[in-house]
Amino acid sequence: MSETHTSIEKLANPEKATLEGKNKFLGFWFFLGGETVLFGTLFATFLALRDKVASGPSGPELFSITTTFISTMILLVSSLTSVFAVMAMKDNKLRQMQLWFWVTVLLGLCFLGLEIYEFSEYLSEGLGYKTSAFSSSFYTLVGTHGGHVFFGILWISTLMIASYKKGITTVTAPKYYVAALYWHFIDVVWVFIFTVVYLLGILGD
Amino acid sequence: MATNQSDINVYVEKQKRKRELQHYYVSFVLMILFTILAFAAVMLRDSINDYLIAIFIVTMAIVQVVFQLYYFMHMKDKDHGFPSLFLYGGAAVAFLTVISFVSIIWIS
Amino acid sequence: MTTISPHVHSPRQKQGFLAWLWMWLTTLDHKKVGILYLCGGGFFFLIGGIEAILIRIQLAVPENTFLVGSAYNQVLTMHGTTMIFLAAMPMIFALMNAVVPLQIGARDVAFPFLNSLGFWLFFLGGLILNVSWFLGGAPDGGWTAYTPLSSEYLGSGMDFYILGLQVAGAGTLMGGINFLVTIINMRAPGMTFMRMPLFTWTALVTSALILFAFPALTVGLFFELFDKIFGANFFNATNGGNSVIWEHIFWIFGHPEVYILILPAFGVISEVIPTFAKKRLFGYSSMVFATVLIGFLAFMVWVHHMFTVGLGPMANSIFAIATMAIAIPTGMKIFNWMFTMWGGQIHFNTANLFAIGFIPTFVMGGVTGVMLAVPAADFQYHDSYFVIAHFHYVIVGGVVFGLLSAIFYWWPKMFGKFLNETLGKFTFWFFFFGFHFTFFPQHFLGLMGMPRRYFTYFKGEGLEAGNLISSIGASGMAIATILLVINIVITTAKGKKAKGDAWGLGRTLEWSIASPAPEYNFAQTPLVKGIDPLWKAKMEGNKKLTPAEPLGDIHMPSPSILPFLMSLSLTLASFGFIYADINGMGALVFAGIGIGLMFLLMLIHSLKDDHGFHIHKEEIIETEKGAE
Amino acid sequence: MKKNWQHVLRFLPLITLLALLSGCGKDGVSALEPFGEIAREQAKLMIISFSIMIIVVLVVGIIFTYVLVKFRKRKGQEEYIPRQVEGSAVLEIIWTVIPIILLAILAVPTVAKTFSTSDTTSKSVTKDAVVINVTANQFWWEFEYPDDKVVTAEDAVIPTGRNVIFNITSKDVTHSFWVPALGGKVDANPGQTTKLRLKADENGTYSGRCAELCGASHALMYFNVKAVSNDDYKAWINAMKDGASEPTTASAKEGQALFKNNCMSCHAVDSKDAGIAPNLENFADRKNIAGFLDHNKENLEKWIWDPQAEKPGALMPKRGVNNNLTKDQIKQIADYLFTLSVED
Ligand code: HEA
Ligand code: HEA
Ligand code: HEC
Ligand code: CUA
Ligand SMILES: [Cu+2]
Repeated sequence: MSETHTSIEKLANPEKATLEGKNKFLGFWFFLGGETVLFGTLFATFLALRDKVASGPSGPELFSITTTFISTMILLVSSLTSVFAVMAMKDNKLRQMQLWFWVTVLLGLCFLGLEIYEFSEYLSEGLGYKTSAFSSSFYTLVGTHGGHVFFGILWISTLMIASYKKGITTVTAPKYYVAALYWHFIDVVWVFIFTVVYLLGILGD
Repeated sequence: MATNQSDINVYVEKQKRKRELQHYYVSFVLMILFTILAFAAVMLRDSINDYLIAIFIVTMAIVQVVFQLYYFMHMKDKDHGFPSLFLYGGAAVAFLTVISFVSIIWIS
Repeated sequence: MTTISPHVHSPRQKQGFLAWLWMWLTTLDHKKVGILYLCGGGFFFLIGGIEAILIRIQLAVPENTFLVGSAYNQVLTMHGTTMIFLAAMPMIFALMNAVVPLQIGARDVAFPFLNSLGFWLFFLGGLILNVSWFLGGAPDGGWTAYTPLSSEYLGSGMDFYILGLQVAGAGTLMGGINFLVTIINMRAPGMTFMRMPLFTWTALVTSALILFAFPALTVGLFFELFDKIFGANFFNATNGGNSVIWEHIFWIFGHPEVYILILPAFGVISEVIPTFAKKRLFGYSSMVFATVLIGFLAFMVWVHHMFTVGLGPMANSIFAIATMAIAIPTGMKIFNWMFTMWGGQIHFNTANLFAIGFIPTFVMGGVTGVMLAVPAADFQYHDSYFVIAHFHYVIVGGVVFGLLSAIFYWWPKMFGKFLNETLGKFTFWFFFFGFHFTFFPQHFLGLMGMPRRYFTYFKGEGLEAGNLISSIGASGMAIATILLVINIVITTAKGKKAKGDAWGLGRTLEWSIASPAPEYNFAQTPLVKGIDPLWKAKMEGNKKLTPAEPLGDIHMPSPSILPFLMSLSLTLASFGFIYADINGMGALVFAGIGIGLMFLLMLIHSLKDDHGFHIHKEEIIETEKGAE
Repeated sequence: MKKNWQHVLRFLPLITLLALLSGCGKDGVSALEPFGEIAREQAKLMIISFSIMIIVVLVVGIIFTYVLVKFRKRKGQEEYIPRQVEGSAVLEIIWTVIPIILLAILAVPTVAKTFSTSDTTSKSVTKDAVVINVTANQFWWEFEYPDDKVVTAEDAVIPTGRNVIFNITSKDVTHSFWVPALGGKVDANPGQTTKLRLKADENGTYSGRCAELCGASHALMYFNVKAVSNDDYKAWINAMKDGASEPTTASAKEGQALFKNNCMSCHAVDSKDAGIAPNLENFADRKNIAGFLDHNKENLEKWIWDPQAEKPGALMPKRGVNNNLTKDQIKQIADYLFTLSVED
């Protein structure tokens, strides 16, 4: 396509400059609408099963509020850095965009590492996936979110690696933009996870 | 398209972006604040009624998410009619699911 | 069709079978994808139909031993699953692909790549389900796959169900998003929402329902999978699980699903009836309103499938009232159709016969639906043949009639040739009478206490006559189906060629271009000035619509094999999960490889820029001349 | 019987069609011939809703036929262009409001009856009620009378004219408990208890069945509900408490010994025990074997020889076909089982 190499210098919203970009933008939002239902179902199931601990430990017995707090902060900050990345993209500042996205990825990795650490703690304290209905629904909900973080990291990383070659164009801009949207959405979900699973869990204890 | 956009427009854009940046900072600080408040509220669970705390932290979560959606994800911008519609659609279905699972799923 | 561009893969005569196959494997053209969907859906309809016939053979006489126990349950489960997910849904996607871009004046769908991916996911998902017959038995837990029966007590069949649906469901979700964006973003200038043809409106609402309903199914299927192979406890009561959760999740998806099926059928009827009454659709705005309202209410009524679960009179009453409310917008539609014909000039060709036959049949199915919505009475109807009768009236008498009408109506547009009318009318009458003979008696069988999913019944319970009539009736539908297949074969060989405005009565944009539509659809995007733009233009004495742009080169996406390969890798992953349940966790390696491959292909897709190609102005002028 | 005829009369529209189709069904099976309060209430609802639906279908049918006849294309009108009517606010309001009214009329009894027929806890229904705990199993039913500590299987005995509250649960998968002639069904969910109230008007045996797909022999998971007079019911309970009569013939005595060795690990013949297999204390009094086979020795021998041949997927081991027991031994066991009666 001839627009491929169009400079985006003078575009206010390069991600929506072409019809393809507009489509991607809208389609991705719709996808997020679907994801909302997906997580809604996971949350609902978790809430229905959260005190069915059978003979295993309950959530509040294990949860560490500090770990959750740190994870939350990490993810919140990463949300901000991805915002910066998108701003840099709109200003056509490739280096800056790459920098912020790499920071985002790094924070994502920290979050993921913390989650893995947390899960292994729980495992060693007797909360296996098969232990109880609570454990299954807990790991599935939080794990699905973790899976999203993992996918987000992979996605943003590949985009960044490719960006050294492709730069910011009307073709690539929508990709950066929706990847950032995805990352924000992950944060949105996490807000509900730390509220509903951890805080309400500890509270209900 | 790109070519017929005048430099004036670019300037206006730049100004808008500056304002946007401020919005980002404010939202971010508020989000951090809401998070801390929520965590703090739970720490006080021995002295305050559990239901109040629950309502409080859920409210904090929703407010925070609204900031994320409207500022970070730009749902406040004017060309976000359909995104909002479908996100709210999804949220409505999710809400219905959650409500029914915490109310009617259990039988005597 | 003439070859219009060096990039276009030439017809098969020139390059042999492999090139032809390659063309179909790689095509991203929505019209071709539509044909693929039609073939895939049609194929599975025949399979599902054969399964239906097997059911009716077993039930023709009491205490029959043709299909007993699990064998019957397999046929029953596969019949329901195949018909809903692999026949009806894909045929709906076939129509949406073939018609929606043309109706809105678009050159393509929003995401041609996802479109093709959606098709291949559906098709391979369908194959995963169906190979189960040869790999240790088909699923036998009913199409509703209630737990813990399906998750703990049955064999590997249910693994095929879970993964087959998971793969096909992913395809459906993509299709849904694709059509949402297509309809919202790709309309021709002047094609405002309130000027969109009703079929496009129903496609829009159906896609939205898909978007919100399928994720619930995805999650539910994962729960069942995890219970099955990883020993999770979602539905295992001994460790605190709750099987009612599955029922909720399934129906939160399942009820919208039935409206996903019926809405496009409503759309078809709303196109066919005005065309062949030579009258514009009566009450267009209220039709749009009703469509949206039905879509909205679809999410508020799922508990009517669970009245007997024991949720209590309060929940039952609330959902009963919500369910009844759907009768109101549906009734608006019924009356609007009848008043479209009122004062019109009704042509009785096959397409219209199916559309007209739809009305009384669907109303009969709809009113039994409202009867089912009365909880205390549903305690008697539930899981009896009364329910079977209800939903075959709305599904076969509604969805299938609608699809058959659409096939006869749009066939010329899709293939450039008419189906034979005489054979078509035989198809209609056989199908219509066969249908009523099959399912009308089932109402009474249900009231007389015959539960559904029973592989047999006993002599002397008074169920013999009804069942026998029902089985004989099914053969009427079989004859009709065979006639349709013959019709297709004959007319493909030597059918009457169709003009652009094939019926001479076309009202909407798809009839303003050649049949079949050229690869680029519209040489020039039309400017839309009102509802039924083609009819309007014809009434004003214009042969052509006003174009909205000058003639120029048209950009097209290049074909790609990646969608097919991606679907294949997910299929591999699925077998990894299936055999993890059958043969132990080692098989998960294949799941890992499959998912890894998927990521790799996604990476390739994302890194490889597709610049597509252009069809040049001169070629377009050439093609348009040939098209008349 | 007279009273029932009145109800049957009220079902005339349905019954005529039904009779046309198949003559009359077997007594005590159909939801259309209620033999109990709940079923009657439900049938009334069916009639109300059915009548409304008839109105709807007729109205649509009449307009439909008229339109098709009046406005069909006739010869020589090829050029005719009908007026392109946009719509009609009045008409559209009419066909929105009338259905709303019809549905409102339906909604009132719907809600009322949904509450009244689901009532299992209010004083007025529990006052004189018999409680029976039902446990569904693949593919048989167990009935426990908690007030009297009596357990039986396959056939439940209830007193005519009294409310019976069933507490229903399942040992394995979801089943559904349905006695069409007495009233609608309720599911048997594993790990939960659902409640159902039924009441029989007349003495008789009412066929029950499982209405939720539960595996290979879902279609054979029948049971019977025997309604007997209140005195007979009490007598039956006491007889169950006393236990079954002892065998007298030599063959049956042999059978008893064989039964102890081969079958007692699962089956109890003492009504106090609930178990992993049907309690057989009053086996000889049952109407069917395994819920659906005719109750005779021949069938019983076939059953013991190879249960799965009769009932696919049944969870009773093949004692005969696998040669643990000879045909003669099985005969003896059958003789013994036919002595297990608490009735005289
Ligand atoms: C295309 C599919 C389709 C459609 C359109 C419908 C439409 C409706 N369905 Fe149906 N239904 C199914 C497919 C469908 N259904 C399937 C597959 C099942 C069984 C699943 C399973 O268990 O396997 C099922 C089961 C089912 C049940 C559960 C039964 C049970 O298991 O116990 C109920 C209960 O309320 C119900 C109700 C309705 C209602 C009220 C409508 C309404 O939408 C109907 C509205 C239409 C009309 C009413 C007619 C036109 C209106 C007028 C002419 C206006 C005037 C009318 C009045 C005033 C009444 N359906
Ligand atoms: C789109 C959905 C759909 C469609 C179209 C149909 C179509 C038909 N269905 Fe079915 N049905 C379901 C969806 C559908 N069904 C579902 C969801 C269930 C519930 C499953 C469950 O309980 O889990 C069900 C259950 C069901 C039952 C109940 C079984 C039971 O509960 O025990 C019965 C029984 O009569 C039945 C019959 C039929 C018949 C006779 C047709 C006929 O209309 C079919 C007509 C088609 C044909 C007859 C095709 C004939 C084809 C040929 C003859 C091949 C020719 C071959 C070549 C030319 C190569 N269906
Ligand atoms: C593993 C446990 C087991 C053993 C051992 C067993 N059964 Fe059974 N039996 C069952 C189960 C389970 C059923 C219910 C089957 C069904 O209806 O699906 C049953 C049903 C029956 C029935 C029908 C019950 C009724 O009320 O109609 C009879 C009779 C019977 N068994 C006799 C025997 C005899 C005789 C033996 C020994 C030779 C025996 N069983 C050994 C488990 C067992
Ligand atoms: Cu038990 Cu079906
Ligand atoms: Cu429904």
